[in-house]
Amino acid sequence: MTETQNINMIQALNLAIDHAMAADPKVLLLGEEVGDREEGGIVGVSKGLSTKYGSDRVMSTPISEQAIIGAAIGASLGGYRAIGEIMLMNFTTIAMDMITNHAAKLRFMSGGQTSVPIVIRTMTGSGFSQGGQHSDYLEAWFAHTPGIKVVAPSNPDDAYGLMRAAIEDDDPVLFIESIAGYFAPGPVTFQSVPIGKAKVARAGSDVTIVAHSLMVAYALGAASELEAAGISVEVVDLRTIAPWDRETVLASAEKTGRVLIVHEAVKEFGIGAEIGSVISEELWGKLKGPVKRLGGAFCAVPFSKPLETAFSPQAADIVAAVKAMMG
Amino acid sequence: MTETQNINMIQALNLAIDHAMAADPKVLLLGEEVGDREEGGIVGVSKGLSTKYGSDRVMSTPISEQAIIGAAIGASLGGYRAIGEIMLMNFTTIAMDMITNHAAKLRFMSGGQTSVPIVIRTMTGSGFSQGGQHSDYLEAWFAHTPGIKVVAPSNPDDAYGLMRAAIEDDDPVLFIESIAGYFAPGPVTFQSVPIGKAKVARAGSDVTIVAHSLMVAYALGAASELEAAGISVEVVDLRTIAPWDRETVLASAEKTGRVLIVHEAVKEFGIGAEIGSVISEELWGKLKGPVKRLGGAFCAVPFSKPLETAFSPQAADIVAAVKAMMG
Amino acid sequence: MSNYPKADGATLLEIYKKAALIKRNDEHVIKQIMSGRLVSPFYSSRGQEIIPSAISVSLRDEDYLSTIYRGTHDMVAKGFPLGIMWAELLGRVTGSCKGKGGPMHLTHPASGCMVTTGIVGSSMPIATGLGWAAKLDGKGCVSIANFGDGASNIGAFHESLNMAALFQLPVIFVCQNNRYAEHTSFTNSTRVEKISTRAAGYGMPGVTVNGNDADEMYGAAKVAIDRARAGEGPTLIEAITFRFNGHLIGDAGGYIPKDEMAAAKAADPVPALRARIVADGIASDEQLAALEADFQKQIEVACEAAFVADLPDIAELKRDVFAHDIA
Amino acid sequence: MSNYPKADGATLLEIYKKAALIKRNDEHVIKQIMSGRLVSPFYSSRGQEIIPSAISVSLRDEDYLSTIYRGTHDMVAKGFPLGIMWAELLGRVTGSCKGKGGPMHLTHPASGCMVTTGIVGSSMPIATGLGWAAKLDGKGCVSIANFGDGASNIGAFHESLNMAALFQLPVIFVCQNNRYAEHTSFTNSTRVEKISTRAAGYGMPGVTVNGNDADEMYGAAKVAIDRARAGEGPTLIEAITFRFNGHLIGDAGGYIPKDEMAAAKAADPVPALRARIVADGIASDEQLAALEADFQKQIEVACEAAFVADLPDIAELKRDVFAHDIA
Ligand SMILES: Cc1ncc(C[n+]2csc(CCOP(=O)(O)OP(=O)(O)O)c2C)c(N)n1
Ligand SMILES: Cc1ncc(C[n+]2csc(CCOP(=O)(O)OP(=O)(O)O)c2C)c(N)n1
Ligand SMILES: [Mg+2]
Ligand SMILES: [Mg+2]
Repeated sequence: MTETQNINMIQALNLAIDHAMAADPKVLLLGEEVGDREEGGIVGVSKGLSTKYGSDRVMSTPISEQAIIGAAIGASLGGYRAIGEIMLMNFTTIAMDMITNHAAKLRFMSGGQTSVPIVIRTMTGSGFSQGGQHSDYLEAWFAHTPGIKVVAPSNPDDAYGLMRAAIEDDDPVLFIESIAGYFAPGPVTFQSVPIGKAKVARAGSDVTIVAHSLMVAYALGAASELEAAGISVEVVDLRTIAPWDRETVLASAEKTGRVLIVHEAVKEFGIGAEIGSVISEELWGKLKGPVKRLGGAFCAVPFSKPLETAFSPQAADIVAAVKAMMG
Repeated sequence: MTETQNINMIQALNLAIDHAMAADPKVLLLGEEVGDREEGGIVGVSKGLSTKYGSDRVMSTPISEQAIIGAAIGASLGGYRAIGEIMLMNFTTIAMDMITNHAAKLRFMSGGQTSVPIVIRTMTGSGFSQGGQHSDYLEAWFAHTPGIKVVAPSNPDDAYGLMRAAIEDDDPVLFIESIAGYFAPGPVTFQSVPIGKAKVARAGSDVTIVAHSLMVAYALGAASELEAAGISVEVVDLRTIAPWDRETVLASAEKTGRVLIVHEAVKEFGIGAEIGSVISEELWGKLKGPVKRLGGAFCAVPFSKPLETAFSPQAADIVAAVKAMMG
Repeated sequence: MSNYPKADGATLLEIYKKAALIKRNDEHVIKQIMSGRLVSPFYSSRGQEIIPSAISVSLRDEDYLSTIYRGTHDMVAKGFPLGIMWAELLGRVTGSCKGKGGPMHLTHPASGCMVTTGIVGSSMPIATGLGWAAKLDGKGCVSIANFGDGASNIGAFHESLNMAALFQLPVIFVCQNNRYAEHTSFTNSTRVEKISTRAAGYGMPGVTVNGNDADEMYGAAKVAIDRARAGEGPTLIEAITFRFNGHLIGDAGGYIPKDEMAAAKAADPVPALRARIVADGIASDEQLAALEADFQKQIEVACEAAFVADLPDIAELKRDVFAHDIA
Repeated sequence: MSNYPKADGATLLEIYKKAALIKRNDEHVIKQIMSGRLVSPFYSSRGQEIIPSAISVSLRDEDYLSTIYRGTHDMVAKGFPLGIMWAELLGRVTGSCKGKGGPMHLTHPASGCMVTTGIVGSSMPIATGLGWAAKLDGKGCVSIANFGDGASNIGAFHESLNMAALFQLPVIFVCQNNRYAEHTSFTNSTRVEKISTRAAGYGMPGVTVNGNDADEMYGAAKVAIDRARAGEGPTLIEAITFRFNGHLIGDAGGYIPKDEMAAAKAADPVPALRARIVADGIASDEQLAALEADFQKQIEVACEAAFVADLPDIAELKRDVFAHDIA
């Protein structure tokens, strides 16, 4: 489409939505602050869009998360493809009924007569001293909900590609953005990235690390450090959390025989539990050791820096975990 | 306290709340229809309580789930112990912010200055032709949320005991009731049941079935059928889902070497994934086969009877799964 | 209300036809349940027939309807075919939703019946989005949001009305105030005497009318619909009515004072409109009797066809979860 | 507003003292951030000092306060000690929340500061529950719920005001209308001109006052607080004010018209009240200067003590999740 550009995730998302709105007049955007009058979004992802496509297609809303998602659902029932922004992931709690009882279920409950091709954009992540109500990764809740897909890009190229795919998808997609991952530039090829396909971000032979969103960068950092220590790590970037790519993950796990799953979300009952259970069951007798998991601490995200840093897995924790697995 | 009575779960819960309100004037109850003017709750769990303790302590509310849980939280910050009823588990989606961002986190975020000793009563379960928005088991969402405990009794005795313990607990407790489990009478000893302790509901040596709520009865039914087939099944009733009783579950799993986890909630990303992952990791090399899971189908709960029945695990499915494991 | 447009004879007859069909259809469902032939939850709308009948005569097929579990009256008035409605109520594969939705999720886009929800209040945010779609389409279509008195106390009401007013969306919010929300009387759910008072808080017109009076209901709806079609924004209509049966069939309604129920039934709006039509010479008793006999036949044909239709195949669990079947 | 009780000289002086302390404290926090000495989100309340100052002179320690991330003014006015506030803002173990809460979750029950939330609207349901507790206690205490203009459009507002009115709880809902919600202007969030208009929809009194005018704010608050103490129920007070800094320090507020900001700052309410107090001879310029110097000293002592205090130990991650430490 366009030639490769070196841009950050904010710019990549802005272009993905821009290109989608230009290509299809049915694509809409709504949420708090998304219009240019409000500076095009709290981090600027929608900058320029209301000016370009008009405030009927790009609506800055009141603080009303239930109505934001409800309006996106209704517009999609009316033949549109609405992107609804929930500023931070913790605020999806306000719209849980709309997301899980409605967006995810209307196709099934209507026997396939209606569909809800919406995208729910949201950002999250600890590390910004935002405390307990502004930092949670809650992907496990939605992955447990049949009828909605969940994606979480780790780099600008996937952010662009997954956003294009999410908008074109005929089912609701929860699109999780890492605040910490917004600013690092990377090459963007402007290709759609298929939902449901993981990516081997780094090939290796001793251990497989399964990660998504910001944790992929940490895993890659740990991998190069471990290489120096003579441990060859394969990093699988899930990209899509639900439905997750069993083939790619199982193939890598079978190849290395050792698996570490890493996510920033609280470890207990997180998505690593499902992926680990499937690996343990499918590869019974073929693993060299138990599947290991790293995740957020079992508490709310703390404000104070040392606690906040200790809350989420760091590259050093990944290195230590892998070394322990190698015994 | 009182001598053993043969009563059903509705009566057991009614007596547990009644005894707690009589013992402690700080215990309160609010929710839709809970007062006697509204017939004491949709299934009658709170019958007689507003008459006995007054409508200031037992408040029938408007349909306002956010305010119901918010009011329970506020009252508890003010020194009371409020039981807030969310009629059906799917309606917790309306109160997710109050439950997960507030009730579960205020103690931690306040550095232990405040606590939220509330109980959130809710009922659920498929099998009543209630369709996709009235039947979900969502315990996995809350188990993934640090700061709130989750219990789900399988019989009247545990219902009484866990309700007394939940009311006395200094932290928020989500209390999940199975609609299908309401009506079968059983002996109630009027003893408190400690939160966090599972129960070996049936001893066996070949396979361990881990279950909670209605699935315990199904597991016990399957166990007797399997006994006839010469397979000795141990059934562990979790009773508390978060924090779950690792010692009891791991001890049973190590003893039998084979584990089947059963829940009505959708299998994928359900609580069985966490329990299975911990068992596979902790008992590495000690199991005779992979941990298996049975759960609800990956779809909304369907209305039509044959579909609804096929959605959730039945005793026959448990029998088949265990036989396959022994195969 | 005298300044409302008056319904002419032909229109009154149309309204009566819809109301008579709804009434008989509702009674026939109840008959199947009472006879034990049908075992399913059913939320009767007996007593509320005039409201949707008087609204629908001003609607087109392309206008959108969002309603609730108690919504067969709204949908029959809008043109939902009886055959596929009955098949859905019986969970048959020939039902509008292939039996997957059931009474709480009846859907039929071709007649504009876009969504039926079982979650109190949730028809409103979605109807707001349908209004956005209608506005963008620019064809002068409108979106009708039906909900009850109890639903007017939940947060979704507030967010939806404010958003619809802010963006001047063509939405008509129809609060069918039948004086009870499950077991809770209207006066025990709020201190405000008229729900329509709340419209002023959103800068939108709000009126309270006798929903059982065809002239008043027709007039208020016509004014609101014309305003919406003309791009003049939303209206809140509170239609006072009464629910002749319990919350659902099986609920004896013991919480409703006997005289209150008796008075309501004595003022049954359907025979009242019939008498007036005959008295005004709009149609003769014989003509109406003929119509009614024909309606009865249509209903019985739809009912009997449903009873002999097939139940869905279990493979349906894997269909309509997403656009593509699950493996 | 002339029929409001007037504040006598001593009261006006008390109000000024609180406002002066709040203003200096806020400015000192900003100074630390600007100098790079403190890196943390901070939601300045400069410009809104008079509101809580004029309310708090009618409050007791035992009265409850619920506020939001932009709430240091409310809490300082209520008596939150500066030392532990600063330590919390800096994430120190000596902070009121041991550094776990931070600026968005400042809590100090001893001064009645029960909860500070980062979720828009969520102060209201909890404050409603605190009002229930106060009513049950029967000591004439009241519950103050602070929130912004943007928060008045979210569902929790609606449910809380309706419930508080229905049960006649002693809650004063204080909408601090500073004309902006993040980047969204008040007029772009709703069509209603006065949020207080909404009170009528709940059957509760509602007033709009100039929150920057000590007399008006004091009078409106006194009337509402007296009503609540007397058991006459809740009141909605909309206090018109302005936010002198961006949404949080670092936000340049480019979305605010220059002249609008200039006019607001020209009418800075704190120096205005000071001038009046001197003009009316309530206190001399010297007396006030002495007080201000003392405040400045207190603030600097609190600030410096915080900077040298310890950060929390990582073991804190396992504390305060539940009443008992996590193993
Ligand atoms: C969010 C939510 N809370 C509670 C319920 C349970 N419930 C179903 S219908 C109902 C009463 C609704 O009353 P109203 O809005 O007046 O509608 P009506 O049934 O009278 O038509 C309640 C409380 C629900 N379905 N959804
Ligand atoms: C439910 C929810 N949605 C969105 C946000 C993000 N957010 C934080 S503050 C804010 C603006 C609130 O404005 P207002 O209520 O007027 O209070 P103010 O900041 O002006 O004091 C928004 C949208 C949030 N914290 N919570
Ligand atoms: Mg009603
Ligand atoms: Mg504001």
